[in-house]
Amino acid sequence: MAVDKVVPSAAAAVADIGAGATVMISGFGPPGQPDLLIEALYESGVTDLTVINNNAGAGGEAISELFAAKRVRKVVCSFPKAIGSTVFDDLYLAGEIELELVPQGTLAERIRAAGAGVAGFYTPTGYGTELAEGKEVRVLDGRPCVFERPLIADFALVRAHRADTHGNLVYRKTGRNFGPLMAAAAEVTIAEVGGIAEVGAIDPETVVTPGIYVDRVVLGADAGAEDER
Amino acid sequence: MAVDKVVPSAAAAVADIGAGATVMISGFGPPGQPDLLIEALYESGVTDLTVINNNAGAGGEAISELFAAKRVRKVVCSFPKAIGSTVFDDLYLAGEIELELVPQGTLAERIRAAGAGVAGFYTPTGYGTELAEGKEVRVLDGRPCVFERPLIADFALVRAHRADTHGNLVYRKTGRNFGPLMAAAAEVTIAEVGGIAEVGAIDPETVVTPGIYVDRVVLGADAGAEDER
Amino acid sequence: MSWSRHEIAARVAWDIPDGAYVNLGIGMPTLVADHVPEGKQFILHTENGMLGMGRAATGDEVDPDLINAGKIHVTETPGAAYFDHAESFGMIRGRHLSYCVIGAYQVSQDGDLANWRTTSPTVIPGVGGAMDLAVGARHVFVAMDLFTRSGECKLVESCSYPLTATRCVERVYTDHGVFEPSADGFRVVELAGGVGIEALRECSGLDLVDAVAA
Amino acid sequence: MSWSRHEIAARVAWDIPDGAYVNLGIGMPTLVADHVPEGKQFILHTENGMLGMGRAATGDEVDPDLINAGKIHVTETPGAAYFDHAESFGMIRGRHLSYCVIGAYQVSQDGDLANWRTTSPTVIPGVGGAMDLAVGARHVFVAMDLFTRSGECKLVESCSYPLTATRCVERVYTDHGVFEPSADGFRVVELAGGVGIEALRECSGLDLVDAVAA
Repeated sequence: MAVDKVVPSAAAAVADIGAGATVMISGFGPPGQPDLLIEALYESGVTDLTVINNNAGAGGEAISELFAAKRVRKVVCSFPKAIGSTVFDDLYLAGEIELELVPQGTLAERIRAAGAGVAGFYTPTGYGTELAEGKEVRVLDGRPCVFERPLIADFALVRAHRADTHGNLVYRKTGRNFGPLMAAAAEVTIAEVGGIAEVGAIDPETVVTPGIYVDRVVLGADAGAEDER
Repeated sequence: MAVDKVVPSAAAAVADIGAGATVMISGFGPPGQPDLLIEALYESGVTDLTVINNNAGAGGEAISELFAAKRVRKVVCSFPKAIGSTVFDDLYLAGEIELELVPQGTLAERIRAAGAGVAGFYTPTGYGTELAEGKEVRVLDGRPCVFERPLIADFALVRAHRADTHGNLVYRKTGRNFGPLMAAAAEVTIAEVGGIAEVGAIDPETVVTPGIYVDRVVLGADAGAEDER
Repeated sequence: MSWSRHEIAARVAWDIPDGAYVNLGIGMPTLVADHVPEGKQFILHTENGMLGMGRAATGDEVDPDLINAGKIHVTETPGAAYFDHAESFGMIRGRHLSYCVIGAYQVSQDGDLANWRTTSPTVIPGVGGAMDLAVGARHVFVAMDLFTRSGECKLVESCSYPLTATRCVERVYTDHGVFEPSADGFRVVELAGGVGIEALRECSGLDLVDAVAA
Repeated sequence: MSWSRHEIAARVAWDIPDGAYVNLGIGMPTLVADHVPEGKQFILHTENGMLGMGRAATGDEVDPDLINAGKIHVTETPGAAYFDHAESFGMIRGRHLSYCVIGAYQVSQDGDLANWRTTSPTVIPGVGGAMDLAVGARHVFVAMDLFTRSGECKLVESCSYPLTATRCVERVYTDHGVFEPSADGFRVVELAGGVGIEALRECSGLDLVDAVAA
């Protein structure tokens, strides 16, 4: 059978995300954020999620709704503060959400490690700060470094610019951010895209996320007539 | 001043590679091998090199000459055996060259770690084998892993398909291999390319090695009239 | 009658599901690509930085920049992608590759694999990507002849050759049948026509577990 | 007279060499881009995955997919490149970025930096890329006012705010002058017109080392 990872709807794509799941969500600000998938996740009513995202409800209404509805038990992020939203702040100060704060580069590298089968690594980032408290420290080449572990997820929801039916993805400008890392780090990766092309339509030299990392492809709400098939 | 990393000749580009230097050389078979730079390195007469390459003299005459002339003290590679060449074999069996044999993925990851400021990492690859003898082992998530350190070089000689004057690089097909990793892992990176374009001529979305990693750009011998400026 | 190299390859291809991402080693494993059953599509990975590898290139198809891990000129299929070595081996080590099919000198009943070097002091050691594939692929299949040219069984209680990886092999496809390492010794999953399990026990000196489907 | 924010930014830009790869933090550091001396070119990095960032976008230039780390819409310059977050922070941590210019709450005379959170229990902590930039950039420059609004000196013997990184700051550019952490205490490299070193010693309570070029 010809490989075809396109799924008809966002609701179908997220249907098996169950209570207690760990979900990575791509995006840095609005660029690269899979709005339709987040909305479908919200609509599904799923609870008790652990969310891995650079922020915690910033950059989009859909993700804020998920937090506001108390569907998120824990967030792993580098910058939970959102401009123009106090949803996370209120939950956090009320002790209703757990926060694991990670330096942005360490967050990226831990996600990358999960995807690349690296079981742990040492980084100079965070040494001597409260974010490294309790973490193993080792001096390597004269420099104290902190031991960090991979961040694995059950599902990754990523936003890309275009896909082909094999799930090969290309991104657009700063919308790339965490997408390629998260796609490789989750058991199941769902990509929301602005357009879907026939296999062979994306130059193999320019593919950013090879289809091996992608399980399902959904057309974004903004895509409209952009389905090129 | 407008940034311009183009150097007039391969000889000028490698002139400061001195005796005892550690040099990474890209390539897996002929694709991605910087033939002109290797030849210039040979012509420079430099001795006592440590070479980091996937092979040890395979896939090109220039690199075999370097070994045959006993300019290489040590090689770090995954597969020194060359089809149709016994240069390395003879040196090795005569005890005239040091060999550090590294699994190919660990070789790639160690080079990547050097470029990305990762001070060390644990990998399952090699555990329980003679290539991990003497290395620290740690069980992570129930799996025994081997501790590996970054591989840093003084110089990287890489081959790319095209460059712009800022040193942004794109590769071609399986010629990409170690190029992007080595470009980031060396103090000084010299790229040999098939064509040089004005800045702005390469689509920012398709750049594989951003110019920040590249210090010098040289037009390859095969490029001829391909200089697009 | 024992299976031919092509029959072994076809047997392997039969067990790999449609849509799988597969890395094929040099030699007998390469033949698997020629025996993909109708209705199935495998996406081939080559560790020098490509998914969607096609068959060997001939004539005008030869592109100097396009080779596989065995340094043979190959072609590209629709949906292919190129990437660097860190990504390629991250893909392997990160367990994204569904299957790899490789050759072996020896496989132990615990699933240990020896396929990268002999113990000869005059042979230059070279490991390439063997250790990465053995620890990384979700399913490690070995395709090999059951006996060496000098008649020694390559399924062993424990490997005498240097190891590539421990406890990694899931199935071994040979000219005499299909075997699975297990805690109770090798399970015999299938036998080539005319091959008797008792005779194999005798040649190999192994406690073979009869698991041939009735 | 003390320097304005723009004068501080210009002073920083003066010290960064032509062709440098530079990351500029939010606030006063951002102004550095407006004061690049004639004949120099800086290549700007934004940690959300871009080199060759241009100025803020206006009108039709606004592209929804193109923002900087401060989530402001920006433009692209010729020679730009996009990449993912692992590459972007590998670039930072791997010491490829020549300069970063950031703000601070406090800098200690050992070069420790505190710029990511205050100790207020009602403020949500958020670190972003601050710790990565502080340990990674080859030269870490701080641009800030020397005193807080309530008059406390932000150069300190040791930081009372939570640290971002230890021993990382190379130079501090302030409205009153330029300072360098050193083993002997802060070295005063330059003073704004009319600012006296004795007066600064008094306000700050620090042993300032006079290193102003004659």
